[in-house]
Amino acid sequence: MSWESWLISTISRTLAYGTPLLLATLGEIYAERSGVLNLGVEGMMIVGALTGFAVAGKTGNPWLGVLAAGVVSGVFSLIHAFASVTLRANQVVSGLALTMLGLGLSGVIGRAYEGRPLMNTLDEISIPLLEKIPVLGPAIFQDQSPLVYVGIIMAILLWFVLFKTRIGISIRAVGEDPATADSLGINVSRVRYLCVMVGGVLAGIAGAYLSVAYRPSWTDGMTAGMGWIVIALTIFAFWNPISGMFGAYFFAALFVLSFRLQAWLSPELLKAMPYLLAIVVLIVVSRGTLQKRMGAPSALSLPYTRGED
Amino acid sequence: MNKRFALFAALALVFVLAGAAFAAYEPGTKMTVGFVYVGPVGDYGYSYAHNEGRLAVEALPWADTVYVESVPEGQEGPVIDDLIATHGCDVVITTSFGFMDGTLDAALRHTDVIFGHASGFKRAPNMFTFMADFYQVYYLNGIIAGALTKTNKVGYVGAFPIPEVKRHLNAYAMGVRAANPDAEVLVRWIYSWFDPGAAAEATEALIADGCDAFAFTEDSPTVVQKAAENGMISFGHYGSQMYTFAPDYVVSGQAVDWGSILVDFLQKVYDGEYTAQNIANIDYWWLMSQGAVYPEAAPGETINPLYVDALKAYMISDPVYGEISAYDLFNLRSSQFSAPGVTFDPFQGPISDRNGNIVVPAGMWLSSDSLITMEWAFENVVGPWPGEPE
Amino acid sequence: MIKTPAWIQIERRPSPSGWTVFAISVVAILLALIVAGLFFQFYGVSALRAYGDIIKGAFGSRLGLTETVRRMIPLLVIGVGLTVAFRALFWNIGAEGQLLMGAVVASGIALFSGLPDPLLIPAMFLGAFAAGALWGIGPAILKAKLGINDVITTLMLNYVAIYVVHWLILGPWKGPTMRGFPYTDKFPTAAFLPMLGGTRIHLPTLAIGLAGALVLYFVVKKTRVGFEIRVVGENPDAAKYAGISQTKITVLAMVISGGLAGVAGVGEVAGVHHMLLNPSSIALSYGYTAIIVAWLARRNPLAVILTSFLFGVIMRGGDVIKISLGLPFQLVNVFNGLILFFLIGSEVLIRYRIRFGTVKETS
Amino acid sequence: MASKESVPLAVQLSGIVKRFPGVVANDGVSLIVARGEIHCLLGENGAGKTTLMRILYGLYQPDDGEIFLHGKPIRIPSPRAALDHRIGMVHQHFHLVPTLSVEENIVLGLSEGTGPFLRFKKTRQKLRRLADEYGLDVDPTAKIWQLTVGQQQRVEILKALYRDADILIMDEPTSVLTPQEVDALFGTLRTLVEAGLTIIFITHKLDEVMEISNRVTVLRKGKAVATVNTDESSKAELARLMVGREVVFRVEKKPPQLGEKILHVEDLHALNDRGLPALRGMSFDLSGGEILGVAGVSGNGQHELSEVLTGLRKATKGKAILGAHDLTQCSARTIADLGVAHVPTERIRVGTVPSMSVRENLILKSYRSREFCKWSILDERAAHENACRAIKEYEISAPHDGTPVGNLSGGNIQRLVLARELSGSPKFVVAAHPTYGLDVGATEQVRVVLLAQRDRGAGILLISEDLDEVFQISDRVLVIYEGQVMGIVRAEEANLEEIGLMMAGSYRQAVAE
Repeated sequence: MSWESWLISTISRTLAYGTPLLLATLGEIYAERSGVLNLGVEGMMIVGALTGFAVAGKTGNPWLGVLAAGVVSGVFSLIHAFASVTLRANQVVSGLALTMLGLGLSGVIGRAYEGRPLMNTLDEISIPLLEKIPVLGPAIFQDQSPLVYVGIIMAILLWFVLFKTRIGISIRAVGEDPATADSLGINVSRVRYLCVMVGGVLAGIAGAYLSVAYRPSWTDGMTAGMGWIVIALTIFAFWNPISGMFGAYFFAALFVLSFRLQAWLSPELLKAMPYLLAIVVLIVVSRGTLQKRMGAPSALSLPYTRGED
Repeated sequence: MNKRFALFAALALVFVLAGAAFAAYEPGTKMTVGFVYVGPVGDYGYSYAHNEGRLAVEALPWADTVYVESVPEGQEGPVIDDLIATHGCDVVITTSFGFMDGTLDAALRHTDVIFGHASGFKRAPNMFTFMADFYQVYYLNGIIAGALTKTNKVGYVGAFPIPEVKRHLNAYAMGVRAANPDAEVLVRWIYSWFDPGAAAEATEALIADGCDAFAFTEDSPTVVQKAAENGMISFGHYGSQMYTFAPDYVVSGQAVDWGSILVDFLQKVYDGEYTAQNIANIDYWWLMSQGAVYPEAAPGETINPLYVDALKAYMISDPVYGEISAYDLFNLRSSQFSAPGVTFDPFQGPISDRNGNIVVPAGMWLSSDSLITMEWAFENVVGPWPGEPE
Repeated sequence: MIKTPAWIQIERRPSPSGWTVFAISVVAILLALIVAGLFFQFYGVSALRAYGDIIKGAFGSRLGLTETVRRMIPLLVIGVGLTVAFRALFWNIGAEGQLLMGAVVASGIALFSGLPDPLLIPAMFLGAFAAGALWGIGPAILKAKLGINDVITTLMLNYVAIYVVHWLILGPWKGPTMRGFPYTDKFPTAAFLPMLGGTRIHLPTLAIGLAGALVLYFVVKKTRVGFEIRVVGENPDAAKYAGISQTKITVLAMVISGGLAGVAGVGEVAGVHHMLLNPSSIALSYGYTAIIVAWLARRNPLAVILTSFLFGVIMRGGDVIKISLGLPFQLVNVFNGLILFFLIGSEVLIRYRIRFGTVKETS
Repeated sequence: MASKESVPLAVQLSGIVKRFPGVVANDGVSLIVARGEIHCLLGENGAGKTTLMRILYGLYQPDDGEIFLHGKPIRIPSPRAALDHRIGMVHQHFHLVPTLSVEENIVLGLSEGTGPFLRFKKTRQKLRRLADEYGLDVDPTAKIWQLTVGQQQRVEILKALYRDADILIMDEPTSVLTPQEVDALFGTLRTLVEAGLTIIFITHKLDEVMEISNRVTVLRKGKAVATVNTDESSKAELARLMVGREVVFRVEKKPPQLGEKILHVEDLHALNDRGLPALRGMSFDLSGGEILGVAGVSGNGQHELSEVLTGLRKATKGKAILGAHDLTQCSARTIADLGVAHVPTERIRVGTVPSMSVRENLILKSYRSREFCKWSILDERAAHENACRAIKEYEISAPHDGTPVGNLSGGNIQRLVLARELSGSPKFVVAAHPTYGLDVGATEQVRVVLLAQRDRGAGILLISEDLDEVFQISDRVLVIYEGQVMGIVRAEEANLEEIGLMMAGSYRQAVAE
């Protein structure tokens, strides 16, 4: 097989594997931009994966499965929103609890779905005309899950919303300086609830992508730690949806290449890379103007109470 | 506080006494068999297949079974103790290599209970070992893969680069060579027994390298699904479960009947032939001739009918049998493996590894010891091979 | 002034008494158990039967009791250390990785050091303590010097540790006697931890855990360093005012916390497995569960003895109902998640009084 | 201008009362602001200026009193409502999100009826118009953190103007500005007034009042003392009104027994938290047995001075010699060990650990001493005895010595801090606002205690914004303004008006021979 088709396949697979990372990362970016750290991504994803599989199987319509996954994970994420926004609880503990609960519930309830094939999977599509472009066409526009494009569109859309709309400014203001936002009449709690839910919905869709499109089946623990890579990715992307897209594809490329370059590179090193890179990024942006330009939202993981300090 | 402690003490005493009063199995009586699995029985692979074996035992009129799934390695000791204490198991079967030492310890502790351990090599007077090995089946799969590949590249997604998987891979590669001397076997490792994402991308990496037929060792139907998505054939691991995920593309596969070994062994226990004192040398190493393993695409179907014509049309020039169709060679080898006196083995000398070392001299077969410690790679294997001898 | 939505009204509770905290925590756990019980019922199993089996399985026999204690050991050792980190306002989510690094160094010493037998086990404990501490100091320094989020760095290092173990057992440390399987060789028997008379309770680790709880309780309550840790944790500004170095205290707290997590790693490899193997078989989420343990103990090292025992019971209970009722093992996760959420809720009750009903502005 | 008939009223506050725990911040304040004027609110720190304006801006709700806007009674439940009434406020600490751009900050929280999408084009047009009209030039795409403080303030003004404010409250707007920026600001304010806006200007600087305002209302201790037309008044009169002359407390004070010189401060420089110069070459001496009062309007470097002398802040230049040591080179711990006591400004947030017990808080500084710590182990009995002694001696009202400090009243917490800080017979005491927020009895007790320390021979640096206090118990008074020593006078010889003018930065003591 030619070098060119190897490249095409590598890009194509990077998009396929990067999509769930991307979707969930976009959601986590929104949650964190509003000041809520949600370590429950893994739990929300797996709940979405099970819901997507179950509903797609039951209704025969994979899109309904994806939709239901978004709704159910969105509702599931409200537990974290309630704990961290309304109860002002510790967000780390609450997020861990959400992950444990999600893994546990999906494992128990999902037993009925183990080992069943999914008859109506989310089929791959090709985009007419665009797929004819040399190299890029087959790499990007041929035989991809429609959710791959949903992911790309979402990245652009969510970037636009975050940086070019009123809602986005409110979200960023709430995550940076909730007191100021509050004083200008922005409902801090509502914004945070909304963003945590966006995180839940997108994590749910990411999970459903795995169970109805990427590898149509349900297996306990099938998210296999992707939720934690998403936490790293959110940092790696400097909380920016567009960077999140490139970051997700970069991490996906590392993963995909770990099988393609297996004879030359240590797979352990490649797999540990996302986590090491996240720490490096944190160190780099910890100082000076970079911190302001690209650092974490100032109010990240801090509960907001009006009138305190 | 004192009262409560007294209650604990009393309860503890009752259980200790109950344990002490536990008697050895009386041949001819009802028997309880406990199973300890490393994975969930609902998965598609290893523990699922073992659970099928348990169901065969359950079907015996004089045997009851209980099982515990998803037991992490290292935790088997207390689980075995619990099984014996709670259910009074007369026989305990553990199925993961990692359970070996824990099972041996348990056997030394519970001298009245009979233990069986799959895939290991340590035994005791009350502990036997058993294994149903796939290497002959992989060889047969390899014949099909070699015949059906258009690109002369067939893929293998391996779990870990360990002797068991290397043995299967080499057998597969030899089957491929027998049918198609020009074909290569490309290998990728995923370093996990279960990792669907890794299996998917390893498959895709092999596809990118030009492979169009796939065998694998991983406990999910991912490779089957990925191959089918690309219109390529594959061989189901642990048989018919995988078939349902791509009925048009699974050509054959490796099926195991752990039940055949277990029923044989337990019958002898029931008859009083095997006891908790005399099984230190019992090692079931069952292959096709004992019916423990066999090629299978779907239940009752050795080869997917969709591919039979193509296999009949593919002609091989065999050094012994001359011009012979792949279909006929498959059946011939299959019957040789299955016959009581096996007349052919894949690892039949002369064999050289891919570095040119002679690993099996002419006129020799590999002993089972050499089989279970195999590290070398066969000539037509391409790809990373950790632990390869120089 | 605090203003919240109309239906819920929250005001700060100045300083809750120990009994209030205890009572609220117990109620939270009971509520979690009731909700989990509903889940049992939903799953078609009598909650009473399930809890009966758990209690019987955890206390009703010598095996049960010793298993409960064995399960409790890593939680105790890690949890005790975590209380100190949490007291110093350091969110150590990385005990899982620190445990693994402890396991790695202990395995290295056991297999390759060539030390005389009597020195082996002490050296393993010391080495593992140092390894866990080193794995924990990095994030402590990054936080103290650069203000980098401790949650993220410790979490990320867990995964790095996992791949370190993978690399070792698949590569340089793969045991020649393991027939190619990804394990190291078995440790020499001199490196096996002694067990409590015929049980699986690896004594030195348990002893370190219990002694650690006592010593750290004493240290935190009665000593100069403990005083400094408490001041830093309760009011960093006052610590600065009193001339206490926050960097020093954070690093010290992480040496203790990471070090003890490393010691827990010795318990697992030298007390349970007697080899280094797949990280998911070594750690079993002890590092994460211990967070709940320390959280529930309200950062009191002595109380960790109680809470780690409770979670020993839950883990043991998970094993038991898996065997007796054939229930899925994931139930343990459901349990833990529920208990955590109810504890979070109770935390709010401890910090604030909550009133339902009218909006009233308090000032 | 001043005649009420000819000029319509913009804002009228009548009988505003606002209580905070332990303090009456506004005690029946009435204020009339005419449309189109610049009205100064003048007063010392804690006089109630900011509280009053926060009520007008809807951040606080008054406990009593009424607000009239353009003659009509209104209620202002939130800042949002204030903006709806076209009242804008520029806070001392800006309400800007640093990582957002100028235009984003300006439209933050607005709903201009154009759906969720932003029309930055429109925003920019309007901004350009405002900028041209009032001379407020800022790059709309710049991020707030990239701007100077003066530019940030411009954004705050633009934010209010963008929301069509016609009444603009400025809270101490010059405190963060350079002189050049102040000039520009004043230019802007004049333009705004010409365009018909009304400006309420909170300040404590007499020069500014004289320069910018039409009328001025003086607040003192929560009450409006007087409203005068600026051009009919003088700095001297305003200073007198602001500072007041009543002496509330009488404390027995012996003549000082001056010991030897214990502290020599020379050319001390330091930065504030924002990285701007806060101390700019301070020099003074302090003797044993003497109280040196530091008089000044808050924010003129007092806080930084206390921190530099106690090792909590780095000096950028200069020295502070105590015995054989230069305090600027010592850590907080070393300085404490040298016998320097520090009663901090924020006694609860900084000076105590509220969740820890009275007993433990009493040894917060001395826990390492041999008295309380043997072989690294704390001596509980000694701590308990120490606590009992302190509780008795300083009349700390606590149920027992294990009570968390957070449960005590403000006065008791201050007594506790004093008990701790003065326990080791310190050589040098830095007492910052030691009576702030205390009731009469507690205040008096604190002063008695400080005088007792003086008589024992300690040198005391007393920082306070309560001039009465400074003059009552100090032996000498140092006037600080913008981090500089404006003069040091003997307390009994001081002229309050003169001091007020020095505090306002108008005069500077002639250098004595």
